[in-house]
Amino acid sequence: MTDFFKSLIEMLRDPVSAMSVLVGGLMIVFALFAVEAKKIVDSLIALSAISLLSVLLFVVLKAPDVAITEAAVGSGLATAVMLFALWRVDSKADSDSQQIKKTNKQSDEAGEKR
Amino acid sequence: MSNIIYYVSFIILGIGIYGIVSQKNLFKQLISLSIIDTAVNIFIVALGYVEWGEAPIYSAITPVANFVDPLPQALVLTAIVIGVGTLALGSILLVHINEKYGSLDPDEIRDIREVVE
Amino acid sequence: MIALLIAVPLAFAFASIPHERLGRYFLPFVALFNLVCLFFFMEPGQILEVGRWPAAYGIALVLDNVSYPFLIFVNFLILMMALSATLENRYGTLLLVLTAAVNGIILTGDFFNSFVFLEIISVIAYIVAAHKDNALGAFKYLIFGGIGGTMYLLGAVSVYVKSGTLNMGYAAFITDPLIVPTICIFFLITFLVELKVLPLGLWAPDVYSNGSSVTPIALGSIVTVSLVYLFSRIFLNIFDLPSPQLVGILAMISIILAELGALKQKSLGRALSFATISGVSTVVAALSMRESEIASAAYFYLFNDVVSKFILFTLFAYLGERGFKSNKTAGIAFTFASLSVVGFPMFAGFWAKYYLLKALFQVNSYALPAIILIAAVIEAGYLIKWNVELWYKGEDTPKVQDGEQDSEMENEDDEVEEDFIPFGAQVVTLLLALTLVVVGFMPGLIHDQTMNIANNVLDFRPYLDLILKGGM
Amino acid sequence: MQSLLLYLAVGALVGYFLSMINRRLGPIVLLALSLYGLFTLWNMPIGSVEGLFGFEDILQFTALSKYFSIITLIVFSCYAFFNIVWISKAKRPHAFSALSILTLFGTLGVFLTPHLIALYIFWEIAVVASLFIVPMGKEESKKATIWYIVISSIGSYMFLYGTFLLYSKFGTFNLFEISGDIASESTGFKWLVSLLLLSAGIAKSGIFPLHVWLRNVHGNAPDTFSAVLSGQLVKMGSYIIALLLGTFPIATMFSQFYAGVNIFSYVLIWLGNISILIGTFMAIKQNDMKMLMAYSTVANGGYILIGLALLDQVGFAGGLFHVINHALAATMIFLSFAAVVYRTGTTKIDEMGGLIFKMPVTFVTYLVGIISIAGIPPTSGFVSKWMIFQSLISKGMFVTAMFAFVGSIGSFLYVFRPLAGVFLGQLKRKDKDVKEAPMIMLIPMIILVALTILWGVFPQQVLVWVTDVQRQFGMEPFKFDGTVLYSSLGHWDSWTVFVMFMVGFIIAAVIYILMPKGKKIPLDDQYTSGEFLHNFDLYHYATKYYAFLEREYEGHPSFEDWYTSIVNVLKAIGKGVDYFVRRTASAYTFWMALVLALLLWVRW
Amino acid sequence: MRRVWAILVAGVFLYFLVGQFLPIIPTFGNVDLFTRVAFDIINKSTTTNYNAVEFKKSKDLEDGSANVVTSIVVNYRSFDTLGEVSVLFCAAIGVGILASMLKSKKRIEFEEHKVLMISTGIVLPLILLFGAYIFIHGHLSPGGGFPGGTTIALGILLLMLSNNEFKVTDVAKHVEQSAGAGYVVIGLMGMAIGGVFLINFLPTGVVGNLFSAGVVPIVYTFIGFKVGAELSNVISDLREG
Repeated sequence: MTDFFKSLIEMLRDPVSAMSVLVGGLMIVFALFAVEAKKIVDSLIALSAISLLSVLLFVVLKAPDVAITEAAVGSGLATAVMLFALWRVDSKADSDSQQIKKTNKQSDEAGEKR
Repeated sequence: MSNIIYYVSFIILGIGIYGIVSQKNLFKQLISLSIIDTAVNIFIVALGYVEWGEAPIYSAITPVANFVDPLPQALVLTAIVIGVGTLALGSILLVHINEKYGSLDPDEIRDIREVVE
Repeated sequence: MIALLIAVPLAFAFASIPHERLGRYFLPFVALFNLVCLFFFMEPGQILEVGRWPAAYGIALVLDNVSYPFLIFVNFLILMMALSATLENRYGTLLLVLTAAVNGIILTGDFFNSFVFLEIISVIAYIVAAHKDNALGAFKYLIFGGIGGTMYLLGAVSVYVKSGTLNMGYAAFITDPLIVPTICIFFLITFLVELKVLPLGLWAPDVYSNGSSVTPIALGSIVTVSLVYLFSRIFLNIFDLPSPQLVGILAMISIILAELGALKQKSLGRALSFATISGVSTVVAALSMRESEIASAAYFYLFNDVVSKFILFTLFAYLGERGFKSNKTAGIAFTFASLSVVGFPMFAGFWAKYYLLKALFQVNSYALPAIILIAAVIEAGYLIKWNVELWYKGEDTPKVQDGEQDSEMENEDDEVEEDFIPFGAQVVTLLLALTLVVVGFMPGLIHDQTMNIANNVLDFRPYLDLILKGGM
Repeated sequence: MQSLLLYLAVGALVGYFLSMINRRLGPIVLLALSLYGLFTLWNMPIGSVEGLFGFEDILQFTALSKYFSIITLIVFSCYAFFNIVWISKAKRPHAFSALSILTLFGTLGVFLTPHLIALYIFWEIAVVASLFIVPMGKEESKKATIWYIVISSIGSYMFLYGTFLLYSKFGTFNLFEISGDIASESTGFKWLVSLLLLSAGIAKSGIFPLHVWLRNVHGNAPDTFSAVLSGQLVKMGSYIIALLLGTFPIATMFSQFYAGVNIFSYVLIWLGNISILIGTFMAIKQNDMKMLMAYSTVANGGYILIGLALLDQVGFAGGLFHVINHALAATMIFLSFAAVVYRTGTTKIDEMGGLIFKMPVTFVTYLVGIISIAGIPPTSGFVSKWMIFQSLISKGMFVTAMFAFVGSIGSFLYVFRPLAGVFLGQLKRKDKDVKEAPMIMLIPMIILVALTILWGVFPQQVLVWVTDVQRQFGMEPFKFDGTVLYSSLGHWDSWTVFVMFMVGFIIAAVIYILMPKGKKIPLDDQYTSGEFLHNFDLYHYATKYYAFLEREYEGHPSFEDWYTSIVNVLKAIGKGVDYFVRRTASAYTFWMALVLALLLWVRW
Repeated sequence: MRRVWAILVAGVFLYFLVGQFLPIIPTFGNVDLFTRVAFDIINKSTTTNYNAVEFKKSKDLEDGSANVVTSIVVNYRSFDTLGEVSVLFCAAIGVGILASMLKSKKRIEFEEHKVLMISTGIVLPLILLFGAYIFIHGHLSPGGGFPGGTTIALGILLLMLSNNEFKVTDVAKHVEQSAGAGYVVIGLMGMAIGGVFLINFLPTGVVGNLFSAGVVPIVYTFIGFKVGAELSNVISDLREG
């Protein structure tokens, strides 16, 4: 047990590992939240948070190009795109769905008649 | 023990797969897919990390080469862009599905399909 | 020079953005151009190092005895599809990019590059799968194919980590019995997904059965051929297949299950999609034996299956399920194609089955032949059923005593409903059907090619020599 | 032979396009081709070898080929002659003629080649060609087609599997080269290969486990084509059985089992028994006359199988002889049915009656046909049955003899049903203005009648062919001289018997002429207790004709239902697959994990 | 129940990655580059023999960009980038097709806000300038065509959010077309001049100068424009429907 902690301390001296522990832990938490959140908007926000944290990790891993690309593409644009899609979905979820459900009912009745 | 970052990326990947399998809502599945992409990117970049290496850019600070492996970074650069392309497609497909079936819940959609067919 | 096969379609694709119809008109000419280049200006056995970076550093395009016939076949299929399919808004542009991607995935000698082309193909596949308002199937395919693509990426990267380069030729020097299977499992998962081997091919029926004249042909014929090429390149040429018996057994199960699924279907489209699954599974099962005779027979089988399914799906897309009363030629093509799929003599399918069984029995494997024949019995059952139903549609319908006017009305509706098949599609289907017959009488035409492929794909030396020799 | 096959292959196309000009030209082409074939093959020396399409000596003309191809060509020429008129009722005359010619092409090819793959190719050509004729029949013929193709492909694919098994062992496809070495193989291999190869014949000639397709197909096919199906295509199966049983040294391959019959033949004989039983009893309860004859085909297939499987001097000859008898008889009967349907438009027995005065020639044809089927002298049917019985009794196989006997008794019953229902009895009112079938139709029927009686009285010609076959297979040939046939138990002189029958017939005729006739009275000329009763019902019935017999085996198991339930089980599995297909990507990912786990932990 | 299955499935994948895959890859951090092609790529000596690269000094190397990642992306593995561009291109077209197939043409409306509009007017040029900077300096500093183009697209997105009437016109399509064609044309020019597709046919100047690295800045400029146009198209398609 103690040597485990010793090695943990050793590891945390190394800045990369320390950062990866902290940021990685946060990312895991956010990922769980993104998966399990009730509202989709929350999980979207968690998703963009994940990619922002991954930008941090990329910087730590000495990959500035990837970092800047991920910052622009992953957390910026992807979130925007999915947010737009989400708006369209939610705005339409009420009107059309009821109509389709109506058609279902009718076809059900038709089936019963047959 | 210093492989901690590998473990982190694997766990995130596992969470993504867990999301795809456990979540009913199709939107959640798409989100889980992009989580998987992120995890894989982190893993690949980590594969190229060299201890005490510098960012692979010749500059005034690092005039001589003591770099991390730049090739995985190049690969990840490509992978990210591909991922966002897939993501955009998935979003518009979701809009279509919602327009057709009025729901993103596979069970409701299945009922509707069976009735329609 | 080889790069033109990829560069020209891409250039035309980019150039065809401003107007919607432009791509549609470019497509056949580009395919024709590729064919002409292949036939007259290129011969197998050359390598192009893109940007003149040596093979290990940059990307090398390899045109050897294996990829050359595949390229010709794929471009021929693309030409046929360009003539037969009805391409709505901007699908022409997409298919131009698809042409480039398919040529690239067949030509490339680099793992990550093949991943990129695979992703192009998948993205186009998602879009094409959403044709005819089939978004749900496309979305399933997107999620599932996304995971598969991730697997492929991990495999490619691990190749880089272990061998220090992404080049396929050099990657073959990884021979550690611990490492190779692990790397191959990554690739294998992807291929089982993309080649629709059940249970990983479950996405296929929903995607193919949308009654479009583009989707099943672009995915089921063209993409499948290119992926079978990549499969044999990676698992027959470069690495060893991990646990081949298991793959073979999976494929056999997939054959039977797919045939049963097809037997049950009430709609022709879904039945055909299941039939496609079983056809490709047969090819995979045969390739997993890693024998040159069997591989050649498997390629023959692939040829027959792809061409016949091309005809069947095209006619299904245009005719739906209203019979052949008005257009006999379509009916003849349909019948020829289905007879060839089942493998009746004097069609290409018979020789495919013949060579396959002969080769399999020579290595004393008795399970796969039995399964192929059982599958053929089931296939004969439902395909002949569909033929009879479609030929005798609307004939001697039982008289309805009350309300005969209604029945007449319905008949008139049928008359009205019969939409005509575009001339291109008729010509193409008839041409392909005649191809099947001709090959049925002269199997040597195809068999020599497939033997050539199989002999080359199974020994690794010529490929490596080509890569070490460096290009141009 | 090569030229003949080429002419046939070309003739299919020619027939198609000629029948576009005038639909009667198609059958004429077929008639010309089959007569030409009859001429060439009759004069062809036995044992001549030719190549085909550049494949060296792939065609080989054996005695068996000669025998079977002559039967086929006789049947086909009569069929073609009959069609010249009947074609006007065909649905798709062009395709009908072309496919008929193609069927002849395939069957002749089957008879002419010992090369197993070539044989399979010709076999499938014949099957496919006939396959697309069948659905031109009644409404149910669509379903019948599925029965036909599925069972036929079961048989032929088992044949193919066996062929490749042999190839992987001996490296050749030529049956005659194989037959020498096979005796040295292991017992299991011999059983497997023989059963696999025979199953094609079993499926085709409607032997017991695979007999279900006959009722649907023969019953629903176009009327004249039923004649070819039952008279000729079924004989393809008999050919395969005869070829294999003759070529393979069955007697040395398998151990002796009972009364000098080896175990393999014994199994086949029992299959034949069951087929006789099923065919007879099912035929008795059919109301559709074509389906009735279809079941009688099953029974006669059983006779042929028993005779061939006995593999001895008398029995084998009897089996071969029965092939030609049943071919002629079935063709006769189906052609007469076709004539009846051509005039009345129905095949239901209980919708007809009293046609004897309307169409006498057809009636005579049918009468001779059923006499031959039932095996009554002087027709040739008796000779073959006599030979089979002789062989059975000399071997002391009384159970089989009993089965065969029951079969013959039953055949009296079921052939009498259409006789009474269709031809005898009182005329239905709707058939008042039915005329005799046109002359063109009558000629082939008369020819067949003549042949049957001729070969029943003077069987030498046929016996020469049969004994040639036996010599070729190295058996002791059947002994006969002139019209006297010798067996171990005694001999039979068909000529004396014929004379006796003639004498009896003449006496009966004289009595019939001299005796006062009963006078025909109109239906309403009858009274009771001084009252005319105006009753226009017909005193003639055909429904529930053999109710008293059918009652005995009402709850019999039906194999059609069994096969259908098997298909339903398969469909249920398919439904399961479809269920998995309709899941979402989540379930797919689960499967992916499953495959991954398999790949991880199962390392073969 | 569903979650239990999910945990099992994820467990299988994790078992595979941790138990099978992790043992065969080197431990984190200690990679020796000498066994990888990346070593020669870093030292720009894949075709020449090795001599160390010095910033602002060594000139006319086989590849002139100071940013090694850029040199890989645009020079050594430029073919991948071509494919990558076409992936994005296909995705954009696909979004366009599917959006045009939508039955209900209901565009997403934002209520305009004074502050946002004015600040956008101030910030937008800077954003666009920054994007241009990113892809023009791709061979010197981190970044490149893709982030630069995305930045531009995000600027367009900001414009959309701020003012409701703004629509992406067909100019975007033409920019996309010309940029994409330009990339291929550069490759074909290389084929015409150097004999090989996508060869770097311009002189690669001193490492670290702005005008160096041959075709790399040009290609990255094309990519920047193309990506910007495509992504703005995607966003506007998703918005307009």
